[in-house]
Amino acid sequence: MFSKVNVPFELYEIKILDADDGRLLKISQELGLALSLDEMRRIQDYFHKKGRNPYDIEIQSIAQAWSEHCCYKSSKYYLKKYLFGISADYVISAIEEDAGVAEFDEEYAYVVALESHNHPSAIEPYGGAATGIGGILRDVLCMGAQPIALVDPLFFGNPDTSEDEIPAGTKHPLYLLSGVVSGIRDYGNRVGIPTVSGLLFFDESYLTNCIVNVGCVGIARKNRIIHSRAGNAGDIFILAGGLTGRDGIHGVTFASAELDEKSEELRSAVQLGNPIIKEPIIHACLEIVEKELLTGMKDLGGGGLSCVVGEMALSAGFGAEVHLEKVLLKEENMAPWEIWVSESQERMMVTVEPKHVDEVLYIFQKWDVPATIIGSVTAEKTLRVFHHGYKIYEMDIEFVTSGVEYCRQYASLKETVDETDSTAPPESYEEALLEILKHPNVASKEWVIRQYDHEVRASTFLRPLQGRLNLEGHGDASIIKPTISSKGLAITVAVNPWLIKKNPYWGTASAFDELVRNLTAVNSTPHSFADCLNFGNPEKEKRMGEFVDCVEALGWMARGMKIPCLSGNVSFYNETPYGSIAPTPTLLGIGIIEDIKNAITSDFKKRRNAIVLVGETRKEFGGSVYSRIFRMNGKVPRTSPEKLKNYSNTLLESFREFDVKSCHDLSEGGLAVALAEMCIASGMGARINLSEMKDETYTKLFSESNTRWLTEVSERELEDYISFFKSRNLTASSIGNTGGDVLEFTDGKFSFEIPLEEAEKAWRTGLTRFTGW
Amino acid sequence: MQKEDLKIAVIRIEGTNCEEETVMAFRNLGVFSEAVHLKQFYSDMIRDSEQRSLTDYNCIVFPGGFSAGDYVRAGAVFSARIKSVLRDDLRDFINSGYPVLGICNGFQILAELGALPGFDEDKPVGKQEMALGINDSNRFECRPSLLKHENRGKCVFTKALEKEIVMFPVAHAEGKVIFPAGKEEDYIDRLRKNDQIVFRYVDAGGNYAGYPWNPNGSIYNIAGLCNVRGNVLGLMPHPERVFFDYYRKNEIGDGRTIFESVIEYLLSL
Amino acid sequence: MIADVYIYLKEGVADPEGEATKKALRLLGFKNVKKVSSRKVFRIEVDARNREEAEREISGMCEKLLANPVIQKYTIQWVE
Amino acid sequence: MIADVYIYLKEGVADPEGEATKKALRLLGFKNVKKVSSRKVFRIEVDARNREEAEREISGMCEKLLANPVIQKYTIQWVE
Ligand SMILES: Nc1ncnc2c1ncn2[C@@H]1O[C@H](COP(=O)(O)OP(=O)(O)O)[C@@H](O)[C@H]1O
Ligand SMILES: [Mg+2]
Repeated sequence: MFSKVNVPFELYEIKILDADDGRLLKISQELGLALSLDEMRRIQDYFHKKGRNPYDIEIQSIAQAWSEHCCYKSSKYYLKKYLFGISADYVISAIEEDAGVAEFDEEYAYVVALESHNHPSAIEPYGGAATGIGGILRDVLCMGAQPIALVDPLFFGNPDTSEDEIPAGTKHPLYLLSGVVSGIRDYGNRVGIPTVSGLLFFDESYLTNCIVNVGCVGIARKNRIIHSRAGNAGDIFILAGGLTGRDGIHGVTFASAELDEKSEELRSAVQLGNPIIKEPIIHACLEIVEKELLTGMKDLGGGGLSCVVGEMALSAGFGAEVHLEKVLLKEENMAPWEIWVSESQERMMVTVEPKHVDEVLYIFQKWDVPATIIGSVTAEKTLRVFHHGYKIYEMDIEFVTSGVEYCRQYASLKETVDETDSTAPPESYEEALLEILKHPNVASKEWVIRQYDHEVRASTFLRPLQGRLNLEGHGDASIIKPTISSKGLAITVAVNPWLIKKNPYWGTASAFDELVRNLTAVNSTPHSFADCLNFGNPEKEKRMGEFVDCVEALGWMARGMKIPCLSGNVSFYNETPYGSIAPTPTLLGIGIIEDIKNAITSDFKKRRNAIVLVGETRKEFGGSVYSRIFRMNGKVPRTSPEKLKNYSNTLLESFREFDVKSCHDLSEGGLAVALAEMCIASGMGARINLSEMKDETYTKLFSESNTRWLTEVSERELEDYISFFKSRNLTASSIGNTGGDVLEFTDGKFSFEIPLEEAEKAWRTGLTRFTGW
Repeated sequence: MQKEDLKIAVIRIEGTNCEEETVMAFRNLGVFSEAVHLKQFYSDMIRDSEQRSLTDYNCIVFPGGFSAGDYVRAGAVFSARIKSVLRDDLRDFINSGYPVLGICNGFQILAELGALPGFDEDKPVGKQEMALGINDSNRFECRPSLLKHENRGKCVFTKALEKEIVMFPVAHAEGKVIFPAGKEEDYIDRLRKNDQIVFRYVDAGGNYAGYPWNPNGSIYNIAGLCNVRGNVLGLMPHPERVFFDYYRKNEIGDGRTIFESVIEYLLSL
Repeated sequence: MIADVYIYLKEGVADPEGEATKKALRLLGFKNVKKVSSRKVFRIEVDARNREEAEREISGMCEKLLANPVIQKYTIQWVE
Repeated sequence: MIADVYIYLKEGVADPEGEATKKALRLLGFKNVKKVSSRKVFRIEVDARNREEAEREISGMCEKLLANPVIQKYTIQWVE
């Protein structure tokens, strides 16, 4: 099947020309290519035309380029159909590159990227998560942007899983959690970019597949945006940063297959990352960008050199020539194909006009960042690779890089979901509320938030924790002030996999609703979003059905709201023999606030102020915390872009017209939890009267209907505030007052109360009872 | 000295990461300030136009961050490198009365350099006499901290500070002030007598308190101290992060006075 | 019984701490340093009836908490 | 020549890392743990003509960088 080529290094010819189907598959398997028979046949055809067999480096290179991870072969069709192309005049670049770009103000643009790092984190949580942060920083950096904030939505199996429920080869959720958080902390804090928002969600479906998503936001001068493409024929490729080693070989093909017990042996796909190389790379690259010395820049991620050289050349309409022996190596005797596909961390590729090469090399040297010239851009659309003078690779760039696309079969779940309501009032309201407050999905996330430096760079103006010093509660979004102007960027993440597991379409629409609610709550105008779509095996119709339903819902909401999707990432194969993850379309939302001094926080400000519920409550318990704890069935909350838009705009208007003191959106746990969080953050109780609303008491308290917020206004403004919504045919009801040291609820004759202290304790210890402190 | 003549350097190496906001704090007050890589003071590979000398500046700051990854010990690598290339220059700088500020990692560096507590006026960079150890909680924590200003007038960085209690946030894993075992009381007495104590951690009621108000377990709740001459200040909390106020108003923050005070001091020289 | 547990990185795993330390030592003028790698040691005192029992206990600690089996190895050395 | 340099805390200096590790081990069910203390080891390879020279070199590294005399001590052990 293979024959060694007579050269002074390791090179094999792969005999595919006369291989039959069985042999083609065997080749794919033995070389770890993860290519299907059809794909192998296409390669065979191509080399028939060339009249020769490929070398190992050539076929490895194709496998990288055609992997699910690099070319989105299963998802592209549906993403194009539903999600792409939502236009807004402030979009500068959407979807096309490593990160999306939109206008921030006349001078600046912001950059957004969101990605998964699931498989590496499941195998080695510390290094996996750390390199995830490294990778997402590079995605933003390569647009020429200064990274200004990180986010980390995380999903694990239940923290109370007992040891004997854990399948072989799987690690305990708490072990994974602490490893992942330490990895993000040690990397993010060291490079000095604040981690300002995230998610921590537990569900049994993540037991064998934890989900680690990381996002980054950056800021760049509009006229300095750099693209991931070469400038002109004759430009020089300079590879800068960490040295190239055997680590991370086959990362992308690894990400495009299911994990199993043996996955741990794929250690070469796991790396540690080195923040202290990355930190100077950021400075060096930004200095080079500022001095306008380069024509293109791209980070080395999945597929290593093989992907980056091809993509940079092709998207500029050129070819390239690379001399592999110039690449600085960590280890001796690496085979050329290994050098070509290695995914060693902390590397960037820049293209530079010959006259600027010396200056660029000087800047890298000044920052102690190793950098070398490895090749050049050529006019002809062919990629040629040489090693010690021997030509070992020659293929048409278009053939390699343009990849494949599938329109996979799928089975939509829209019609088959059972949403019959089987809910009932709790036996004890007090206990039900405490039980919900201490559920780790609801409870305080302080344990994570404080381990991250969320205010380095001194531009975090609204923090993830808001309220009394050292006794804060949860905010809905963080606000960063990226430039000297007083304009701010609100950053939040949202997704509730319980809703989506139950009903992918409406659950995803709800995630979008939450995204908009969070951004609106802090008084920012929703501006754009990025998504990271984590799903099971797309070759299974049901999994693909979940995917298509989610993408359709996302597209419907986004288009209706006219909020563009700037960038995204798809992660399939989050599935093991033990099951697939709940569909998890994580969203990262960006809002704009014209003047940060108008930001609104979630803690109550003053005793005896009025509390107002904005929005409509229905009996919608499907996937809610209440129904999960008490094992009931129900309907997943509905929403529509028209309604959401109406409420969000009106609420923002109300912030201008009235002196609204605090605001918090209603999400998991409904009204009761949102209220408790506002009380805890301020150390102030509340007296609530629900009589004005219809429905049963437990629906009013715990239903998770979308498009709702709680606000605080003075008694003096209350009446006008309510009429303001009524006059626009929207619902707002006065439900009580702040003050006291209990949470008191009255509904007609029924009433109950919980001491604030008790609610606070349940909420503050809900997560730390598992994590230890 | 005139405001236009003032030049302030924030010194960086790989891993320092609060230099930009620290530079901005000075620039916002209309003073020239720049981040300077340690290599610019000594390395041959640096071009002439980028070479610097400590004597170019009137004030230097060691910023927060994770210099050299804080591997080995927080601040250890940075301070060892300063000792090997800048020791004499730094000694002369301090001896001439120019101010030096170390924030967070910068405080760790000044402690490692032996510049703090700095009891001996003739040896402003000497042997190590204190350490900033791992927090009692054994973890990195980012949280607000309240500081009581207790300096009676020696420290050049707090002369203009009128408030008795200020809020500067902390973000570190190694910030616990430790003095040599058995000499703690003696050290604290000397610090008090010399007016070297600048900030101590207190709770919302203004009382000396334990965790989380004292976020790291520092002895005597010490958050910041200055040398015997008053021109070197090290503190764990970050004044540059509250140049504007902590809660979103974009107005004057508690940290601003640190920078104003030192500018005032320099103008009086 | 007291044991020293040595935790170190497996061959081929990047060691940013070791590398940073080496770079620093060379900058300080120690030009003869060839390689630096970092390790961690926990000195652990356990109550156990005999060495086997203690060894089993300590191996358990390494596997569950102290070492990360994917990237680290450990050895146990008895102090007393 | 290769040496292991052990950096450990002086008597009387608190060891939050050891304490936290002990606490975590006990939470995991290792009830017999009596005490845990943490140390740090650097394995250093130097070029030197003889052991004395190497020892001098390595002591220099400890004094200049690896140990903080206020809280730490060090010992050197030769591996080869
Ligand atoms: N993994 C994490 N990293 C950083 N911040 C987090 C993380 N998990 C949660 N947070 C923060 O905790 C707060 C509360 O989270 P959550 O309850 O999920 O928000 P929401 O109110 O939008 O449902 C938010 O500010 C969020 O950004
Ligand atoms: Mg919210």
